[in-house]
Amino acid sequence: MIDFFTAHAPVLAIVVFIFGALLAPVLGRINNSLSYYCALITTALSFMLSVYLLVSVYNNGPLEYFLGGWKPPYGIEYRVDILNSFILSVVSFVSFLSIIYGYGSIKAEIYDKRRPAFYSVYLLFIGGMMGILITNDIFNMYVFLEITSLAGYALIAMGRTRYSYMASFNYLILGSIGATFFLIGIGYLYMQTGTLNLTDLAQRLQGHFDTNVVLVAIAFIIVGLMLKMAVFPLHFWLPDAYTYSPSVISAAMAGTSTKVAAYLLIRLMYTIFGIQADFSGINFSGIIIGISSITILAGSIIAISQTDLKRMLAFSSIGQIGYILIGTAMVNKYAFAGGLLHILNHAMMKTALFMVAGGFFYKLTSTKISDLKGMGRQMPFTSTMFLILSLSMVGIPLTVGFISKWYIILGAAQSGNWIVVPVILLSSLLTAIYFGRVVNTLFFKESEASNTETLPVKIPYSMIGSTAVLVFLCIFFGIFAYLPAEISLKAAENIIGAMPWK
Amino acid sequence: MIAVDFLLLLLLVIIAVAAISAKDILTSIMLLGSYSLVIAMEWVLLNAVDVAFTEAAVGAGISTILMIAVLTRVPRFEKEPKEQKHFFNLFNRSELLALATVVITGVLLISGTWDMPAFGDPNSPANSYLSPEYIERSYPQTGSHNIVTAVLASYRGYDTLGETTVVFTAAICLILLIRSYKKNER
Amino acid sequence: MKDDVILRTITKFMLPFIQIFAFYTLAHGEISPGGGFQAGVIFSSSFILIALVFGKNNARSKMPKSVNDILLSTGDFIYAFTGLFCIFTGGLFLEYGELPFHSAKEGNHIGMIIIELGVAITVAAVMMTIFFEIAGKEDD
Amino acid sequence: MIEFIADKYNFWIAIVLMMIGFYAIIAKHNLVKKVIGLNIFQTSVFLFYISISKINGGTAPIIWHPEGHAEVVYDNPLPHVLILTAIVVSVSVTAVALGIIVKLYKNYGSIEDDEIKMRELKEPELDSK
Repeated sequence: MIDFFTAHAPVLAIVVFIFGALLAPVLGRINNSLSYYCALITTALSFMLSVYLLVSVYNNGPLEYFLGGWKPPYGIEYRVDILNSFILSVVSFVSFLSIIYGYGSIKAEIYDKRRPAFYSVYLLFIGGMMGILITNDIFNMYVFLEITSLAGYALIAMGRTRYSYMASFNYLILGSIGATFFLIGIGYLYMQTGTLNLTDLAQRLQGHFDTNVVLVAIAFIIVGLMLKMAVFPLHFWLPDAYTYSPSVISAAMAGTSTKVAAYLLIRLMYTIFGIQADFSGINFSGIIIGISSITILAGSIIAISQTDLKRMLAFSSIGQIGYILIGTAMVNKYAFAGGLLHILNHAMMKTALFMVAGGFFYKLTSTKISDLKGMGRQMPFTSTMFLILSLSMVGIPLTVGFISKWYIILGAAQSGNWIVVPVILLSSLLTAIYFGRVVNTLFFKESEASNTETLPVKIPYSMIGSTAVLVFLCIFFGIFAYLPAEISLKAAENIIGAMPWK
Repeated sequence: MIAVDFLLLLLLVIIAVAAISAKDILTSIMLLGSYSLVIAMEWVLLNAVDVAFTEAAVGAGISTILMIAVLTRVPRFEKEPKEQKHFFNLFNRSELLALATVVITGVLLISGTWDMPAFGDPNSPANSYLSPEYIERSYPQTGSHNIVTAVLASYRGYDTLGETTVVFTAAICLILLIRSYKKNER
Repeated sequence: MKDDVILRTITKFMLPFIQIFAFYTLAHGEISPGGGFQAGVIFSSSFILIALVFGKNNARSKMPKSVNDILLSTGDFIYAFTGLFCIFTGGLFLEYGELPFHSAKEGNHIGMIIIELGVAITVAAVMMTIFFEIAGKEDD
Repeated sequence: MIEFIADKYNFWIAIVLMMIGFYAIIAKHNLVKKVIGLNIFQTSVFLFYISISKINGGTAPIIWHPEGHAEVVYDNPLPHVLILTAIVVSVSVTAVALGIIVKLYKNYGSIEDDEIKMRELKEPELDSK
């Protein structure tokens, strides 16, 4: 039985989600809570399989799995290396914790007859992302990208306000444009190479980098993915989507979806396009560093002026995606490891922050910053967690936020990208300003009489517990940083060492 | 052959322009249905019979019906935008923005076709790398006469599992979004 | 349109042909254009036609919500389970050649037919669900 | 020159069609119109893919006589497969978009995005579902 799981772990880690999503609505007909346990078991199983994959890949090198037994490039291939098994573990862990958190928050926010369908769509949302992460076939990526996007649209629309529908529709339009651009890019690449397998593409693209076809293909794929990632000039959909969706979805999305798009970009840049290749005088590395610097600063500056907590966190997320890109765009081992660590760290911090915001929403049915006055006294535990997370976001030593920034700055210094250092320092300062404002409201402002009447509700243990686990991990990995750092350094070595044009 | 091809493509451009400029959305939808049908004809001409069949059933059939079903619940006419028009009263601001985006994107895409292999070139990388292998192997390995079905269901069967999951996702999303359980729920 | 005699009569006459054509498309997917997806769409269109001509209530009584919802999952489940079954018989996921038949070729052939059936069931149920959910409440 | 145009015009017209659809997505305020534009956009991308697969003198990729099929030239089947999948994806996106439009109209009484935004600014409503 164990053999069965280990031999087929790559595909089982994805297919469990499909089975879970198919079973959840059927089980929901028998008993509503069965579908909840179905979602819980599915995400737990997938988390275990992902961790198994990570360990096995870390020790024994990359793993290949030929779906249908057809050898690539004829069939679809799954290829697991440290980079994607690391992100697989992060995504499945966040989704698992979110579903535990959802035990309390979904009950409050989603009408009970809708819950089986909700869990099913949630599983498809996560499963689609896992499918993108693990596959080595570019068209298969597109199919799974659409699964996760479609599920995402519906999940955002389930928020409490009627504007969630508009947020969801805007996301649908921009997301579909992004996906279609990606599809156009795949078409152009296919035209030039005749293959869809990434490894094969990388080989067959050698020597064609100066053709217009390939350049246009790369441009469209990058723009399409940046739309999905909400990089600065293309970020319109994200603030509304995060603000108006249910708490559990904001938490899960903040931890996963933009990171998966970032992974896609990293993977394509490094394994097939060649980020350093200086074709036709265009240096991709420089362009991406520039764009992400602007994104970091713009996201942080806009976040300062927000009046809604969830909206502020959403803009902060836009800025933080910039860190991941900037770290991975500098072709340097330490910077890459820093960017990769930031995927883990930001997933933990932002998910926890949105969980805390969901906790406030549970009690106040509002996330306006002005409504949070004096909550430090009424909800001391939640507010303290918020304080710790804010410190981590700013990058105080002994928290995870510090570790990833440290590695990125180290890498920037080593590779001579000095422009990155002031950007990161300035953005840390801005982060301190906007989180400081909220902390100030929480602890040092007297509450007004108007919002004390909604207070008898007690926040369920499932919500507090899952947030506390993340906060604990934020400190734990901040002190014992060598474990994730080791993994990401090895991933960085593998990826940078295997760049095709070297 | 080329003449028919060219005429169909010209017809497509006319239909597409008419579809997006009609003020009556029902007209637009019917034109979209005919767009799908004409494009299916074009695909038959290009020998993509399976795809043409699907497009005729889905694009011209199901999606048209779905859109008309929606139109029974929402207003039929598009509202005239109130924004001020520039350039001889032709475009308003959002249209100018759209025009600029579209022209840039289009020029970029067309510049990409410059050194593309010619249309119908049997030696282009796309047509000479994997496709002959699929054609040669599919019958002996799967026993299917239709190569498209063989590739769809067997060689790239996992994509098709994904595709089936996509339609399942769409249905379950709609159940989540629209199905009403409570009375007077909005 | 519920009172038009000509429409009603022609629809009744057409329905079996549409459904048989759907099965034909499914069965001949290996030899001619067509396959599970097209078959599913055509089959669902017969129910949509009933809804358009005889009213949504009538169509819903022929295809109740509960049956439809279960069919939604069933088709995709058949597909995914076939893939899993290939693992049990010693192959990789979706490796039909390992299904317990005489040869790999026969396994592939039959495997493809099974999954096409799964696709057809899911697609038919999905298209009906989408139409009924978008077109609104049953009684109008 | 003429040859160059004859070689490429299929791709160019596909791109022009894509851009017509793309224009409608950005410029139109009516949500159903946006979805129509999205459909035109995606379908035209499919036309581009199918144009890749055509081979001069080729025939549809269905083997009628397995014994002596070596002399026959078949069109490239792979883009057909990809587009079959993509068509399904496109109709799924359309269906979800239409579902959201129905809900928007129920909540706002309008399907013009500028009107909806205006109404939301005037009377922001929490907990209205």
